[in-house]
Order: sequence, then C-alpha cells, then structure tokens
Amino acid sequence: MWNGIGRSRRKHLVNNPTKTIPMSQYSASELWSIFIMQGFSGLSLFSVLLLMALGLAIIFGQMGVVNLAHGEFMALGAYVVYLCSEVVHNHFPALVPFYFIIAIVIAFFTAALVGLLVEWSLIRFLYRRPLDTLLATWGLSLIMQQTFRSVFGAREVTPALPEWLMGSFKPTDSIDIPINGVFVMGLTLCLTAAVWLFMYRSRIGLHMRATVQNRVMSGAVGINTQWVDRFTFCLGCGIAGVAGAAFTTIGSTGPDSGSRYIVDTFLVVVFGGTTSLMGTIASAFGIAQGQSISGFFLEGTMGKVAILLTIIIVLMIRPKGLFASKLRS
Amino acid sequence: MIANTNTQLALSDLTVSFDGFKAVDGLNLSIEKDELRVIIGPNGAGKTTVLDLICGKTRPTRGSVKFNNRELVGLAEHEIVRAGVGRKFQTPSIYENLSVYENLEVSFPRGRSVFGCLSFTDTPDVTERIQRVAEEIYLKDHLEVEGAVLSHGQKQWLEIGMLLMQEPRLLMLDEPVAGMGPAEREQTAELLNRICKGRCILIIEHDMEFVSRIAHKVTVLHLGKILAEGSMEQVQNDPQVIEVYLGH
Amino acid sequence: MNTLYKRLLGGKSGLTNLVVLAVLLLLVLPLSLDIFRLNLVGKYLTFAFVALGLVLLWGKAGVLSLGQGVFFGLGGYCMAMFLKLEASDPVSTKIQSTPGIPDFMDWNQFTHLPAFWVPFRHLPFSLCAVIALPVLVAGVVGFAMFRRRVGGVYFAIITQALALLLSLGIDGNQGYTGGRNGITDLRTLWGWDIRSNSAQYTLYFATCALLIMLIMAGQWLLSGKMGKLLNAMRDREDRVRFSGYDVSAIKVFIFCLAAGLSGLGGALFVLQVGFISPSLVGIIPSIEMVIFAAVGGRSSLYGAVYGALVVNTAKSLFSESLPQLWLFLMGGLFIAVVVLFPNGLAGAWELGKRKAGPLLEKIKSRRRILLPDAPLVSAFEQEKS
Amino acid sequence: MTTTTSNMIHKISKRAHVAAFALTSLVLAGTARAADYPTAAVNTTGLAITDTTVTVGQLHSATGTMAISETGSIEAERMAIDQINAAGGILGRQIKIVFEDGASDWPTFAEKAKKLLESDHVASVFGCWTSASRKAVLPVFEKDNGLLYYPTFYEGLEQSKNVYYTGQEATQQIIAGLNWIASQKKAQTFYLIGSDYIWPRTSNKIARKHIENVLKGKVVGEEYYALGTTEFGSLINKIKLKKPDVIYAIIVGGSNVSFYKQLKAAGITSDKWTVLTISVTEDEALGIGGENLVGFYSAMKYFQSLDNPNNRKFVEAFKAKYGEKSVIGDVTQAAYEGPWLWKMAVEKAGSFDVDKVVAASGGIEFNEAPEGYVRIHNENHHLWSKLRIGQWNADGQCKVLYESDLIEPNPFPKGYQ
Repeated sequence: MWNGIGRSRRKHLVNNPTKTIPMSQYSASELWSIFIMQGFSGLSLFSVLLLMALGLAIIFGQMGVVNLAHGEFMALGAYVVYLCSEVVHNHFPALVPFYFIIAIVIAFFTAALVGLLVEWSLIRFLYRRPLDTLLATWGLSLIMQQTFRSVFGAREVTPALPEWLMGSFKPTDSIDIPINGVFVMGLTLCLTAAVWLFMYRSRIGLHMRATVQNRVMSGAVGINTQWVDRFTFCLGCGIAGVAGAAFTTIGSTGPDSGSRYIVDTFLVVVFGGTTSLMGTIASAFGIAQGQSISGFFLEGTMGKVAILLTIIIVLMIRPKGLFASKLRS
Repeated sequence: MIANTNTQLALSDLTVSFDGFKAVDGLNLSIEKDELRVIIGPNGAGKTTVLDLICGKTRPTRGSVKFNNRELVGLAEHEIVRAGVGRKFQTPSIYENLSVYENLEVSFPRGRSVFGCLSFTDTPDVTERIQRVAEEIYLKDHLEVEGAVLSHGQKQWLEIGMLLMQEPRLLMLDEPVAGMGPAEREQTAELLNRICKGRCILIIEHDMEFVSRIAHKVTVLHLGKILAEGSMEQVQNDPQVIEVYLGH
Repeated sequence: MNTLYKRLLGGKSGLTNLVVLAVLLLLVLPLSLDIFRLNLVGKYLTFAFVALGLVLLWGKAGVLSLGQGVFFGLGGYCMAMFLKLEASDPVSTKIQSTPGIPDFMDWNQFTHLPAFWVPFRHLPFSLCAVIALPVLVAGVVGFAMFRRRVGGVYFAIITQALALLLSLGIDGNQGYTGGRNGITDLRTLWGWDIRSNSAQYTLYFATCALLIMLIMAGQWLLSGKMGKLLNAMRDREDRVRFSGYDVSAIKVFIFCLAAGLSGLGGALFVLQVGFISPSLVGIIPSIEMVIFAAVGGRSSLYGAVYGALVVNTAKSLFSESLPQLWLFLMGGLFIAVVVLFPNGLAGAWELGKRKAGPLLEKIKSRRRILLPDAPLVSAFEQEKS
Repeated sequence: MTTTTSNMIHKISKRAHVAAFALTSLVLAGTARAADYPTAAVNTTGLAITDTTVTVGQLHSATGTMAISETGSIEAERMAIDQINAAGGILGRQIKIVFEDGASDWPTFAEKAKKLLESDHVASVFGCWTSASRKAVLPVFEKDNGLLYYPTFYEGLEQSKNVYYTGQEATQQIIAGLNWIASQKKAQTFYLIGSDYIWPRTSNKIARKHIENVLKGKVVGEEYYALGTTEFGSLINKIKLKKPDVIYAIIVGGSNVSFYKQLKAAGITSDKWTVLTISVTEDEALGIGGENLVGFYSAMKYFQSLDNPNNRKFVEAFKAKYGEKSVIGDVTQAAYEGPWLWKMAVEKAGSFDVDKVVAASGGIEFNEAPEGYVRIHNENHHLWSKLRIGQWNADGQCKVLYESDLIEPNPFPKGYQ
C-alpha cells in the first residue's frame, strides 16, 4: 500500500518537481543567507504570535478564561491603526511620519476598554467554567467579526505606513531584512519586558499572581479579586490590540484576520506551559521559526501541516506544555 | 527491613520531593496483618503525602512500596486498587448526585472494564452485599437517599462503605472522624475495630483521644521523617514528640 | 423484557419522547414538507448524529471536543471516495487524459489511482471504514491524551488543532483528496441514483430510522452502570479511579463512540447532499456542531436532535431572508445558551413543565381525548411519570 | 425571423442605455410582442413564467470571505437585468430576480441552487464565483436540467450542457499573456505562485507546459499557499535566491494584499522585477492599493480603462448606478454579459425551455459587450474573446499595453494535461 502511494507520489513529483525543495540544490552560502532571512521572516511572525500569546497567556493563566475572541481584539487594534492613518492622512498630513507610534497607544487603550466592557457584561458570569467561556467567547468573536464587516466592509483594509517603515536594508547583497519586521521585533521585546516588570515587580502584578495562587486567601487579605480579574482581562486585550497594530505592518486587516491566528496562538500558549512567561516566549519563538524554516523547504500549506502535527504530538506527550513545573497535587 | 510472613505493607526508603522540597524523606514503615496503624503529626509533616504515595496518586522520587511483597510503585491507581488497596480522602468524596445504593453499587468490584461495565447487571449477590455493607456503616435505612443530602458524618461512613464494597486488604483513611459528633465518633470507632479483621488499616488522625481508642500502634511523622513509633503511651511520653507538638 | 423496555425506551417518559420524535420525523415532516425541504431536514439530521455523540462525550463524560468535524469528515470522505470511484467509470470519464480515475486526480496529472483509494472500490470496505476510521483515529488520540489526564480546555484546544490540521491537509493534497473543492458530483450507489427524489425519500427515512435506533441504544447505555459511572466520573473522577476503574479507558470508549456516530453522520450527509469538502471538517463546522448539542441541552439525547434541527433551520431561514443578521444571531446563540440556558431546550422544556405543570394538569383531563400523542399530551405523560 | 430579431435585439440593447421616451416605446413594443409568445408555448417545462414575468435566480456570496469578490458580479447582473427590463424584457416578459446567498460556503451554495431550481423553478441562474462553489452546484444543475451563467475566469477542464462560462478558461487567459511577456522581456525563467486550490494549480500546470514546451523557458519554482495566508516571507526569500525573469502570480482573495505589500517591503518592485498576474483585477487592486502594484502586469480579457464606445457607455451606466468610486473588474464585466447572452438565446429560440435555449445559444454574437465583441462557441459553451495585458498605475487602474486576436476557448487543451 505504501509503495503504491510512494509510486504515485513520485509520479506526481515528476510533473510537479517543487512539491518539496531538497536542500541539496542550494550552495552553502545560499543556505546561510536562507537561514538568516528565514530567521528574520520568522521573527516578524514570532512578534505577532508572542504579542497575541502574551495577552492570551495572562488571561488564561491568571483567570482560567479561554478567550477565543482574542483574535478579534487583535483585529480591533489593527482597525484602530487604520482609522488613525485615515484621519491623519486626511486632516494632519504633517503628522504622517509619527502617527504610527500614537496609533499603537490608542490601539492598546481601545482594545483594553472593549475588554473591560466584555469582562463586565459577559466574562464575569463564567469564572471557573473554562469550557463555557470558550463557547461564549467564540460567540463573541462571531459578533465582533460581523460588526467589523458592517462597519469597515468585507474588503481588507491596510493603513498607509510611514515611509521609514517600508523598504529593507541589506547587510550583504544576498541578504536583506525588512525594516518593518525589525521595528515590530523591537516593539515586541519592549512590551514583553514591560509585562514582565509589571507582573513581577509591581504591586498590582503581585496581587494578580496572589489571586492565581489562592483566590479565597487573597480575597481574605483584602485584595479585590474581582477588580484584579477585570484588570487582568483588560491588560490581556490591550496587548492583543498592540499585536493588531504590529500586524498591520506585515499583513492587511479583514474582519477575520484575527481568527486566522487564534488557534496558533493557543497552541503557543499551551505549548509553552500556561504558567510561565519564559515558556510562552520560547514556544512562540520555536513555533514561528519552525513554521518559517519548514515553510521554506516544504510547500506553503504542508509546512504548516508539518508544524501543527509536531505540536500536537508533543502536546500529547507533554500535555502540560514544555515548561510547566512539577507541582504538588 | 525484610518483610516477614505477617507483614502486609512495607515502605522502604520512600522519598518524594517537589521542586527540591522533600515532603517525605527516606520513610521506612511496615504494617502487619489485622493491624490498625495510626499516623499522627503536625501539619505539613507529610502524612497525606504518604497515603498519596502508597495509592499511586503521587509518584515517589525514590524508594519502594511493597504490598504482600508486590511492588506498587509504578502501577496505575486503578491497578493498585485492584491489588487490594482502598483509600479514603480527607474531605468525604462520594458521588453527590447518586443514591447511597448507587454509590455502593458503582464501588462493587465487578464490571470495571469498559465491556464488563456495559454487561453489568444487578445480580442478587450485588444487592446482598450492598445491604450488608449498608448495615455495617449504619446507612441501611438511607439506601435510596441521594448522597448530597447525607450529613457530613454519614458521608464519611458512606465513603468507608464504598471502600468496603471492594473488600480491600489495606484500608487507608484520611481523618475519618473529622466533623463528627461524639456519638458518631463512638460508632466510627466500633466500625473501624470491626472491619480491621482480616485486613490492615492505616489511619491519619489528629484527635489524640480518638487515636488512643483505636490505634494498635502509632507512628509520629515530622518533616517527612519518622519521629517516633510505638504504642500510644510510649509515643505520648517521647520527649521529641512533646517537643514537636508543644513546639518551642 | 421489562428491564429491556425500561433501558431501551428509557421508561415511560423516554417512551413518550421517542413517540413524539418518531411522529415528528416520520409523519409530520414528510407530510408537510416538499422533497427539497425534507432533504434539507435530512441533512440537518446527519448533524444530529454528531450532536448525539457530543451529548455522550461532553454532556455525560464532561469532555468537550472541538474536533468532531474531523470524524464527520473522515466518515464522509470514506463514503464519498466509494461514490466517486463508482461515478468515474472509464466511460463517463473518457474525456480525461486518464479515464477511469476521479476527475480531480486527472487534473493533477495522476495516471493511476493512489493505492489507498483502491479498497474504496468495494462497498463493504467503504461502509466499514465509515465507522472504523473515525473510531481508530479517536482511539489513538483519545488513548494518548486521556492516559496523560489531558482534559478540559487542553483537550478542547488540541482537538480544535486537529480539525485545522485535517482541513489544511485535505486542502494541500488536492491530487489525493480533491482539495478545497472536495469530492463532488457523486451520482450512484451501486447503480442506484441517489439524486432521484425516490432515493432522497428513502435516504431520509433511513436516516431517521438509524437516528431513532441510536437514541434507543444511547438510552440503554446511559440507563445501565455506564450511565452511573459517567455521572460519578463527572462528579468525582479521583474517587472513581480509586474505586479501581481505569477512567482513561472509559473516556477513550466514549470518545470512540462519539467519533463513530459522527462518522456515520458524515456518510449519511454525503449520501443526501451528494458531496463532501474540507469546509465540513475545519474549525468552524466543528464548533458549530457543539452549539447544536448546547442548544438542545448538552446532556439530553433528544435535545441533541432538536438542537440540530432548530439551529440549522434558523440558519437556512435567516440566510435566505437577512444574511447579515445571521452571524449576530449565531453569536448571540452561543452566548445565550452558555450564560442563560446552560441546559438548552431540554432545560427550558423541563422548567416550562414545572411552571406550567399544575395548570396543564387541569386542562389535561379535558384535552386528553381531543389530541392523541401530540407534544402537549406527552408533557402530561411526563408529568405523571 | 431570427435575423430580424437579432437586429432588433441589437437596436434595443443599443438604445437601452439612452433616453426615456425611446424606452417607453420599447416597453410598448415589448408588451405587444408578449402576445406572439403565449406562456404555454414558451414554457413547456414548468418554469416560473407568467404572461408578464419570468423569474431568474442570482446565487452569490453576500456574506463571508467571498462577499468582497462577488459584490461586483451581483451588481453587474442586476444592472444588465434592469436594462433588459427597461428595454421591454424578454419575449415581452419582465425579469424578476430571486437572490440567494451562498455565504462563501460550498454546501450552502448547493442547498441554495437546489432551492432556486426545485422550489422557485427559475428559468436561469446567474451566479457562483469560486470553482469550488461551481463544482458544488454543478450536479444540481445537471440533475434538474437548470441553466447557469458563470462569470469567473477559471481553470477549464469542464463543459456542462447546463452551464455557460462567460469568463475565460485557463488557456485563453494564460498562453497569449505568456507569449507577450516572453517576447517583451526576453524572459527565460519563471516562478509560478498560486493559492492552493484547483484554479491556480491548473493554470500553473498549463503555464508550465507552455513555458517548457513552447517558449523553451524554465520554471524555477512553483508554490502554493492556503487561501488567507498572510505570511509570504519564505516565498519572497526563495524568489530572491532564484532571481526569475518573471514572477507569475495567481494569489487569490485577501492573501493578495499581504503578498504585494510584502513584495514591496522586500524591495521587489517593477524597476528590477517583472510580475505578471492573472488574478488581480481592479476589484483586488482596490484592496491591495495601487501603490503596491505600480508597474506590475495583469492578463485579463477586460480592463475598466478599455477605450471603446461600448465600454464607455457601460462604465458610465455602472458608475451612475453604483457610485463614482465603484470599480469594474474582469469578472464584473463577464457577469454583465450573462443576462444579455441568455436574452439573445431565449429570443433566438423563441422559448425559455432550457434545452431549446441551449440549442439556440451556439454562435450567438454580442456586439455590445463592454470588452468589445464576444461569440458563444458552437460546441463548448465558452466565449470567443480577446486577451489584454494591462500595466498597473498608482491609481489602481491599468494601462492596456496589448490586445490579442479573438481566441478560441479550449477547456480541454490537448498537450497541456
């Protein structure tokens, strides 16, 4: 049976030789620049995944809420940036070079605000029913998507980026690196650092972690857990908003742009072990690079399939993720 | 320690550590047939962890658990149970929305495999056993009552009853009289003395008065190590134990 | 006999539910709908199979799978492969450069049938595969995950990833699977034209019959020890484990059962709709299937059927009249069913009965004679039992 | 008779665009002619036809991911039908439309097609956009002997008695374009890119054969990406390593935007590179943004900027109806042709019966087509049409650089399979 498949595949390949690209056909120097450039194109994916995953991990890890509408918060951020660019281009052309920075901030707060609304109107009824939050937020995502469609139209939109974000610089003539990718990268690192400081060095962060450890106890020692939850959710959504802003530099925004990333993002979170920030970063990096490298040597779709398969298998062997620590049950 | 013919349960060099913290540390312990052993000790001494280790809920970092000379370490929980070990949890864990009868029925050691379960029917011997156990645990008039509505003490009994349905050779009870009134404690003590015939029982208990009434032998645990072992009065007069309990 | 009656029909209340459903599916709908609408109902019912599986898996065993589309798809594809091979005989495909193989293979320059397609020339094999393949996959996945106590959210997300995986895989291997177009233009089953009206009637009734039989089987299953055990597991899994049960084995069993049901549903879908495509396998259909069960009442076998019927009918109607609104409505449905009616239609029905009980009792005596076994009466029946 | 009618038709359709007085007279003329065609005679198969009206179906995605692409077709078909009605309808009968939403979901398309044919008994259907949706409804049309006018350029390899393909099939769109680019750019190496489904794959297959066998060129890469992909980094890196003379792109839907954006970001621009696509019309350009397309080439049978009297009238009417900002792509124009071709066939046949209409369709000419002139092929239900190459400007419009002769449709091209 397998021979049979092998045969027909080989036959298939004769006609369609680039189904997979054997490494052999590249010279060493080519391979080197491939890895450099693939590395970088992986990094921009890594940035978006990480920003998405950060928000998701905070919400999931801290509150046990599975937010399937997270992608839509990302899309929201992207749309905000788009609106800003429209406004700026039509009314304050002078600001064009700088608006993007401001837009990012606005994106953060808009998403956070909507997050607050959602937490208050929906999520708070569902604490400690993770599976139900999963379904409810899916419903929410449908509604948000259709809202985007009615407001911004089905056609994908794309903010006009300031010139300094476009183009690329070339260290060598076979390598060149898109500037927007580097920018997003930097943005991601800053935000991640900020989140880390916030979670582990600030008083609110302390409260948040305390609440995770022991909700009742924290309540007893006077932490307003409900407020903490609400805040956590907002923060997560806000970060998703920033992810959206970052996303506009590499892709175009449509009503369902967010939903395309949600599964990958969840895999990142679970894969990294929901409790550890480092884990999330590491797995985002691994998955993004994996996808980008395999995307080079396999054909587009199958590259993704390969990565998904690997992740699923690993998760079956280590369900709690790669970086979860052994705890006293 | 070599397991002599009478030794049912033998723990040797049992150790487990969570992120470096040793909850149980090189524990050696053996329990004889028909023996009712009580483990006491201050909070965090690792008492419950010992039970977890024996019944497979937690995997030891090191050491062995021999039951009738059969190594339990590495077996899955249900296999350990099938080997004849029954374990009652600290908080009574019964099936709240099943009746007492059904609670016991589900615990009956037949039709445990998927297909056994599908083909299982309530044969007379099952009903007969349920009746007998219900009688033993003072619940024979409550067979049709839903688990949820039982009193705290009755729940404790029901869980013990559920264990008895399995006819275990080793019975491990975590604080069986917690939240019981004097009368119920009385009955529980009787119950325990009755059922330790033909099997050995391992109990974790805080209430010294109750311990002294049931225990054949007492083991004092402290920081995952055995502090003292012997009859109740021996232990009570042990200076170290007093030190630990009164704490200075 | 008595116990069989009790377990198969679920006692008196179960019996009345059964009768009501049977009358609705086998009399009311066929008499009141034209073949086109009836065929739609038939299609909806194939989703009811999946919902049925989800009731067992999610409602009873407390394990939520967001990947049921995978099994629906596998079942469907197995059926479709057989039908496609029958439809692409050398004569009707003579225009191809390689006659006798499915058209999409020809477009991908295949010159002979891939080996894994060959067994699907035989109906018996295909029919077995319809059930066996989903069960097998579920078995492997379930074993791997339940062994390691993966449950709850993790299980849901991983199964969702599976759905994505399969739909991508099908998309990406056009030559072998028909890709995004799916496997289309299916005509006959052993020479019997499945597109003719008579065939569609037959298939509809076959679907109903199967569904009803499976519901009875489900009642038999749940009324026995398995039912109590599942209940116990949902309540105190540890206790069950420490009563000597291999919890993971039981979960695997239920998961396989649900997968088998979905596969069967998929096959019936293909027979009635005439094609299958990745758009029935991916994330969205899979999660929609969950909503069927949720709307019906996640732990009610009958609810599953009504849920599938209601949601799909609503979908058809809305997409005909105000398509824009549909997504809002669907989204609202998800939220409402989770936040307001966790027990779905079944729950609402119970509630209604308790509320309306006394009132109905009064009218009952008079109305009873007027309308034999209409839903109203069944309500009274349940009142009594 | 037939000649007079066809002349008549030409007059009508010409005048259809103009003043109202003519219009009214025509309506009178129309109603007058209804009498010559008693319903019993023109409708022997139980279609939804009365003495004054004929019902047709429209089946497109108004919601979901495809909605954006199909809107243009919906509008164009509506406009054509309005114009026909204004000109007195068909055989004196006004056309009524039943619209169904396929919701970008193939099963739904099949379901709706069934509804249109089996419960609405429409005389013909204008609709579908993706190959997948067409494949899904095809069996329904063949079973119920319906009539579908399909507007999109597509992969070919299909020829159904019940379908008329008003867009180009692959060979029409590909071969002439490749010849032109090869001669213009002295191109030897090609990189083929596509979204991962049948149309791009089949088109690239044909392109590959033509490049290798006829142009004696070399295909240095062939890649497919799932619809909706937004990550083209890997692809772009590969392109840069292979340095092809021509990048031949068949990316479809939303991915387009990311693709061209990332090309630009990575410095692949028309000054150093040649990009030829057969999947970007003015509709897509609107989403991608002209600035990301400047200097790239599209091969289509129609561009909004085509300079001929028919097209000027058409564009004018379209903008008048749907707003100045609206753009018209290849598919939109092809969709517009559907109702007219059907009208002519029906009037030639003097009946709405599908079989008679099909029998009459072969060889029908449409001189008022915005693209200039098309003729229905005598056998294969496709259209004789020309191919044009357009070069994109920043404003999202094309400058037409090349126009082929009339190309015969050849859905099953020998030597290309």
